[in-house]
Amino acid sequence: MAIEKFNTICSPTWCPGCGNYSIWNEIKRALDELGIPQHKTLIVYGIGCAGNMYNTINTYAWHSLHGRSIPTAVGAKLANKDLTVIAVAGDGDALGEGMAHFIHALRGNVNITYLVHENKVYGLTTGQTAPTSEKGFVSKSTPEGVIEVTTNPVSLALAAGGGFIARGYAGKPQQLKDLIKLGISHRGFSFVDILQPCVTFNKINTYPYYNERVYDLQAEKHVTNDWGAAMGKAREWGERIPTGVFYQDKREAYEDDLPQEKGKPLAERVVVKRQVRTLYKEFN
Amino acid sequence: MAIEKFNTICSPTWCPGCGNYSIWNEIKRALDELGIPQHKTLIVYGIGCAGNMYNTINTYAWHSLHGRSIPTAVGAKLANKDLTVIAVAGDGDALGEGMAHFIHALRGNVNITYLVHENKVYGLTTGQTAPTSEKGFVSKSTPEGVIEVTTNPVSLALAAGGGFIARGYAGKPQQLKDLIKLGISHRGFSFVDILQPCVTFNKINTYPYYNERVYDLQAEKHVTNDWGAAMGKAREWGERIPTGVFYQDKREAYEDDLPQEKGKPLAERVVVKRQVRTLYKEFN
Amino acid sequence: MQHEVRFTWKIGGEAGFGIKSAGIIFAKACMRSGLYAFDYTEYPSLIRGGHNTYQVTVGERPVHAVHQAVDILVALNKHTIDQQWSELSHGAAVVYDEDEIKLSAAKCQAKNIQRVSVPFKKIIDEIGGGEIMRNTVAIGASAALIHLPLAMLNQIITELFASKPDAIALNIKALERGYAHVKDDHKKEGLIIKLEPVAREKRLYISGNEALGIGALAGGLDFFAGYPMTPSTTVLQYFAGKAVEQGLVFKHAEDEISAVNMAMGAAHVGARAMTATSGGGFALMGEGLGLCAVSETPLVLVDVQRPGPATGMPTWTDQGDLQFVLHAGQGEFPRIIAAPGDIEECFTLGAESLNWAEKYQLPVILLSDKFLGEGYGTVTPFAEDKVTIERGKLLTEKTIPKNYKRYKITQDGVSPRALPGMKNGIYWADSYEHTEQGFSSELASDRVAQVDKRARKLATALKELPAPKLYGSTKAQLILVAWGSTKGPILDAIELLPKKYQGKVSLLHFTVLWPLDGKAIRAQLESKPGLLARGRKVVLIENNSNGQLGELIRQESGIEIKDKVLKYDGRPFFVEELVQHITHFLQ
Amino acid sequence: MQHEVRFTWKIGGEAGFGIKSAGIIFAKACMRSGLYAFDYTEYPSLIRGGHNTYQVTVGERPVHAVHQAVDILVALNKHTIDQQWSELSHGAAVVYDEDEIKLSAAKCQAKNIQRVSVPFKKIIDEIGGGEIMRNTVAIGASAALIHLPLAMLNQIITELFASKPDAIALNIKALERGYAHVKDDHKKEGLIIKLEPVAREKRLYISGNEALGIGALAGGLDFFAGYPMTPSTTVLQYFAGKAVEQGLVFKHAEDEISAVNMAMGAAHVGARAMTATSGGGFALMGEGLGLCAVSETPLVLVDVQRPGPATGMPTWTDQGDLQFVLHAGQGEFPRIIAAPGDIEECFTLGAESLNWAEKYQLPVILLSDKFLGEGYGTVTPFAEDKVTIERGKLLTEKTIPKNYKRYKITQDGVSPRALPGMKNGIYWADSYEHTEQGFSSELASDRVAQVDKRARKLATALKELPAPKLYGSTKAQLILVAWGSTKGPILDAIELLPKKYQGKVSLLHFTVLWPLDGKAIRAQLESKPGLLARGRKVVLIENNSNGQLGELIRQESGIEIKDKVLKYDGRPFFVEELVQHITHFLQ
Ligand SMILES: Cc1ncc(C[n+]2csc(CCOP(=O)(O)OP(=O)(O)O)c2C)c(N)n1
Ligand SMILES: Cc1ncc(C[n+]2csc(CCOP(=O)(O)OP(=O)(O)O)c2C)c(N)n1
Ligand code: SF4
Ligand code: SF4
Ligand SMILES: [Mg+2]
Ligand SMILES: [Mg+2]
Repeated sequence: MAIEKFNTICSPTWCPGCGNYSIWNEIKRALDELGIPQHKTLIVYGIGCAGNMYNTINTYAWHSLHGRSIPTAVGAKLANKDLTVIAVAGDGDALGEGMAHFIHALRGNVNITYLVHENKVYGLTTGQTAPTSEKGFVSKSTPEGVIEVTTNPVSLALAAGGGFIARGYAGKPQQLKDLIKLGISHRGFSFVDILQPCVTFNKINTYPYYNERVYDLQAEKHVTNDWGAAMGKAREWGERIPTGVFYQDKREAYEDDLPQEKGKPLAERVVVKRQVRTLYKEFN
Repeated sequence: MAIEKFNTICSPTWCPGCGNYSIWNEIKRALDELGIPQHKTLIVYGIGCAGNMYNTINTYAWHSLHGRSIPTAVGAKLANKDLTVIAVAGDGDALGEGMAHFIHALRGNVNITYLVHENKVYGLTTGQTAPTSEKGFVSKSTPEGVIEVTTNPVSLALAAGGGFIARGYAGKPQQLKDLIKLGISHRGFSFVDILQPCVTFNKINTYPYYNERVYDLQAEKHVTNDWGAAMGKAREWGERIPTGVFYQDKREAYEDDLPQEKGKPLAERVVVKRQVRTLYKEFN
Repeated sequence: MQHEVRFTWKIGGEAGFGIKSAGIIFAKACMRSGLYAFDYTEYPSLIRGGHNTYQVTVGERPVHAVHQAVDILVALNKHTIDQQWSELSHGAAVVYDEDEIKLSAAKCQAKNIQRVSVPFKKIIDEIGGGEIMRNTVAIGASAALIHLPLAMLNQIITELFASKPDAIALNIKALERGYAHVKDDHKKEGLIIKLEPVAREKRLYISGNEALGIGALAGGLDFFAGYPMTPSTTVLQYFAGKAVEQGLVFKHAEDEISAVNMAMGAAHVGARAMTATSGGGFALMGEGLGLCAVSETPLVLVDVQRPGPATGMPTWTDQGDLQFVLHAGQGEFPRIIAAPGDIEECFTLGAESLNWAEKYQLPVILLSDKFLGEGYGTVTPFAEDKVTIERGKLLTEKTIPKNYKRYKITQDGVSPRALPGMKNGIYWADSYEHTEQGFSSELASDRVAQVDKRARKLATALKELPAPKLYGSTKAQLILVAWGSTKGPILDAIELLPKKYQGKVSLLHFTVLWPLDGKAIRAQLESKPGLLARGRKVVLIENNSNGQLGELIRQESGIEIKDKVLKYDGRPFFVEELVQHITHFLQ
Repeated sequence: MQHEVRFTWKIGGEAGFGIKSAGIIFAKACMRSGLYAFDYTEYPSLIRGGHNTYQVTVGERPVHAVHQAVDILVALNKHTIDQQWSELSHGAAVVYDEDEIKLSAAKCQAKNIQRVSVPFKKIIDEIGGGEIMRNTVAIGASAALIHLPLAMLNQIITELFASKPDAIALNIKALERGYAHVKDDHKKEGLIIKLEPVAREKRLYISGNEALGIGALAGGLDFFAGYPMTPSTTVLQYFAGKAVEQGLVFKHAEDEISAVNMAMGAAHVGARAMTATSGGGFALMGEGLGLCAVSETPLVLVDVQRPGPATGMPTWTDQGDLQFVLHAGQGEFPRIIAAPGDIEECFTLGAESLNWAEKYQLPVILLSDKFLGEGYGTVTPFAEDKVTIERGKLLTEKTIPKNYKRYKITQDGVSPRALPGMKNGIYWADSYEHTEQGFSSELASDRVAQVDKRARKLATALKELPAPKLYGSTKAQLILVAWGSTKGPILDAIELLPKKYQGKVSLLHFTVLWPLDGKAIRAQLESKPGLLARGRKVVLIENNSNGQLGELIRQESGIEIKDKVLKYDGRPFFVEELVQHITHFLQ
């Protein structure tokens, strides 16, 4: 298959059955189908099981700090707008340590794609609660069950001003791939929340759990330009769990508003000494 | 007046006409009317013009780090639930540097009150954009105007799971005082967004600007237990700007769920050596 | 192998197959049989798939070090044999399944390796229970090899699965099958252990992190906030698990910045508070650390080190954070840094650090590391009686003086402390520089007075804190200088030196890393003032690449320790390599 | 007062009344008249209400220091007279409004103070324009006192308000009224300045922060991300204002953690990138700093210091962050630290640091402070011609070798660098320890090889970075040791020493603070190896309380500098106190 060119000498190390395998495959397929050259792609990974995908995709890669994939991705994109920049994060990464960056990236709208592996647990640190854990979830850091209200990344993203908001599921690879492609193609910050069973530490939100519940918004003719409708769907979680595109707007990406981004990408311009004499005037 | 007992040897240092004066007064009035003893009150201040209130209120006080008033307030409350704990922050403080804590405090629901002085600018650092600045706002850090979408703290608070969400205005002191009192009386995390004209660095969102636009939700019979209605009102900003209580729920405060919080406050128990022999069992 | 029994048992396989839990059962069985066990795990920062090993060194006398030479190797997969082959001691036994792994007699000849094939696969297929049961079979087989009574293992299994009778039955079956398979076919003379079973409650098999947790509980900890980070996570989890039962509040915070500020908030109102993390999380606490110092709030921060920078090697060990935690946070302010040398000191410091924090009203940083924090060893129950609760100059409502000033300038640098909630104690706790009352001040006089006052605390503390401790003779030919977790391995290595070197080596071990007394250090290292080590060698041993204690010693005392043994490959010091290094310096 | 003209003019009033802008107009007028001006502001961390002062020392020769003795004091309120009285030099003039402030002849007698009353209130009431016009009236009056031509001031006002004709007219009226009021009544003999007007473009009146900004622009800066923090904010604002015009991308990030990671992202793909903050923001960048080093990303981080810890004294000065930035970030990794000594060096380092970052592929930290960063001084246009662009081992698509390995082990520690977007250059930039290709690795051999490789960069850099510079004779009787922003004040103080001491004092000034060459330092401070300062004194001067450079010098060279002049009250060194200290050590 064509996607083999995206493999590296490293094999994934996730638990057998982990939802990350599917996400890994669909990212590669999406990139392949979009025909983006590997060397024009930069993937920024967070720290966690999700982020451990780092070694296994053959594009430029940056393994960031826990919680900090977004700012690095934003900086890279602003400095080289010709790159396709994707950030891959866990839900602890994205919504625990990295919450502030998430909210601000949504308002900033730099043209990158954010894939958040929502397994509702801290996988790599072997099973503490994530902000997405359901109320009452028993974990190593919440042995009496989670007290806090569950973080809903989709409704947060809407409230923060996100311009492309979707949800995929590791158990629906075809749709997931399409959502990733749509996200990458969206001009602006795109957010894809990905339901990802953690077979080792989350015995609640399993494949069967999701298989019984997920449905496709697009199959139900959800309109994606109605914020209120999107928020209504965003808050649905229980018997039925919506997947697909919740919301998409048409506003310009951040960098489209910067005159200095016109022309060649910053990083591809030859660095030359600037003549700064003209800057002296205000100081004379 | 009775509120003079809340004054200290320090006078406020805000610019003449600054909205902070009114907020300062209404905080003191609210405390006074609620009859909370000064020594049973701890106010945690952020860093900014808002936070500079620190020296001028005669209750226990903690001047925190920029952005970090919430966690300190939460820690203090969990350790001494008998204290009335209030956090006072600027909007840069609360929604820039401190965004993550805000979102997580809303879900956590520890019983403190958060007063955010929304002046839509960084005052103390002399006039850069705040997350709340309106699109196009020209400031020292955005000389070409703000590109990002404006952060709406009220809709974010709703999406994050807040249980008491209100908005006051420095220009309506009576209502502001009532909202602060309601917030303090609410059992759980209460958030009061306070519109505060910065007469020095914000020439857009001035007293006249707000005077023309604000209205009282309660005067218009807004029901406060309807999340959808609250979100609808939260998104209103323009010709008309709603103030008052947007939303209030009845869920338990975080600490109500902790058996170890029953009885005396943690910090008032006599610290004694614990007998740890019983803990050895799992290691024998 | 010495005259006494001391051997190393190691099990290796794929990550995620419960190797460690199995190892602990084996270790506990040895412990209850009267022996001492000390373990070591190597596992990658992955959940599955990587190579995992767990080893226990078992001895008649206490063990505090990792041994490189393996005497019994349980290989759950071929990779283990390949990877660990070079570690096998002469005459070692390899337990494996010849149905799955080929191990030729020829290969074994050179080192006289004893092959012990156990049909793991066949057994688990027969009894059911899945891959994870291999471990149990392997333990049964291992027990047989050293004639460890099966009953002891059965007992431990029974306790462990108390709530799951099915699991007990299954595991006991697996144990028995493994045991039976080996018993008659093999024995391993040198390793047969002398059994002197001890009462269960007389010994603990415990990690440094857990010991620290128990210590802090003994010391009256009220509040803990943290964010998970390997290898500190088990500290956090220990408190999470005990919170309700022990009446402390535990909070999994949204990040480390929040954690340190929450803990400070709790400490401010009077709770005994702590946070724990590894270097990366600590890097986010620097500003809070300074706030803690300037607001004079008592707080304990634990850094369980791993190799950095950045994400580094999350599941490996290092002592690379000393200078970092000493200088974390902008500006200049006092702090105490202490590093436990072994599991017992984890307990002691877990309790005592809370006293120091309150007595001097400043942040106390405990520096542990993966090796010490996650490693299990055998100890006798901790010195609980020695734990005291000292709250320093804490006021009560009744003792608050008129015109109370929280930041009063005092001789010893410590000012009497009221707590929010107390009548007549109202004060302002400021992150700005401030007056004695706590109002923000930019006066030169206030600034200088407060900086000096805060600095004086360290002079005060220096008089009371434990000085570096010399293990061995002051006249030794070779003085090793080390800090924190290397203590156990170094002392074990000194013990294992050939007879002719016995008594010739001492260890100067630093538990308190800051404040340091440069003059006292000179006195301990110099034979005559100004004359370093006449006829005597001083060698620095650190688990980092810069020799950071060496840097500090030179900075504070002027003494340069030129001979250094630095290890920074993520592994702790193995006792054999220490013996070699020490021998080298003695020759 | 020396033979040549040098005087200090100071204006004081309430915060928020545009005192500083007024002062700058006055300073520029002096500058264009052929003099050198150097300013100093004291303002509280408040927007209004606090006490604000602005002072300029003006001289025929360049000035680099704050003078404590004030020769002309403009008091806009009574508080200024009270507060600044002790600073007045003998025979100083006080400009004030006797309608508002009482100043008795008796009070003035002792110091022979010249009272110059100007009816500020009356004038502004008459001409309109509000409180802020007092400043302009005051400048007019001050100009008259020293016979500075009114035309020069009018010219500057006209340029300044180019877009606001009304403001020009009003201000000129205010100037004239102030000038006229004084002209005939008073003069101040000693201060009458010799005018040798210079062409406008020959001199700049500029702050260190702005000079650094211009330097970085000259050096090809492409990307800046930051978060405002006094006293670094003007660096950020400088770039914000120039972004579109100069074609760089500027981002006001949501916090400092984001800022450093954004800048790293930009640097990673090949942009020249920078971030700037003060200590508190830097404390949030420690983890990023380590990531920068381990991923070998070229980045410049600026810390404009203020007194810490925590919020500290935001608008005051300090050199307390040296050890902090040297050790910020968990684990051990290389970094370069440099501190500009004056405004010219702000420019030079602003450009050169970008080269160092790329040549050695590591973080470069520039340590400035409030005194240098926010202080304005007169300089000649910067040495633009000397600026070079050196990108080190940067590859192009064509030069990428087959089987390219980003983290190849090299002799000098630096490995050829491809950029994302380049064909055949794909690599993995890891925050974990890694292989030469950049895949995560936990092998002991990879770890050691990469740690050693990274460490070698500093050895490489040490050969090329500027060594500490000796100002004055190598044989001087007294050697002052200092770093960063104290250079100007110390050199000015040496110049101002009584004649008998001329030539007896040298300054050993450190611009590069890390890496340090202990041996070279010994060579510079010792007269004979091992013999420190025979017949010669060495004195450490630092704007902090611990003498941090002294700590590092002892750590690296073993030399203990016992004599120290440490100032940590938030104020910079005043030239008079330095003269006094130096004289003391010479006696
Ligand atoms: C600053 C910092 N804090 C904590 C950690 C430890 N850590 C590594 S991964 C992780 C969380 C993993 O959870 P998540 O982000 O949900 O990813 P998952 O493993 O579930 O895919 C944590 C807390 C770290 N590496 N850095
Ligand atoms: C970590 C850190 N970053 C930056 C600052 C500088 N700083 C002080 S106040 C402030 C922002 C003030 O704006 P806001 O919070 O909106 O308060 P306001 O002054 O408008 O009331 C900033 C950025 C700081 N003190 N600490
Ligand atoms: S722990 Fe969970 S998320 Fe991590 S690899 Fe295993 S199944 Fe996947
Ligand atoms: S700057 Fe703005 S917010 Fe700050 S004191 Fe002045 S008016 Fe108030
Ligand atoms: Mg997760
Ligand atoms: Mg604000």
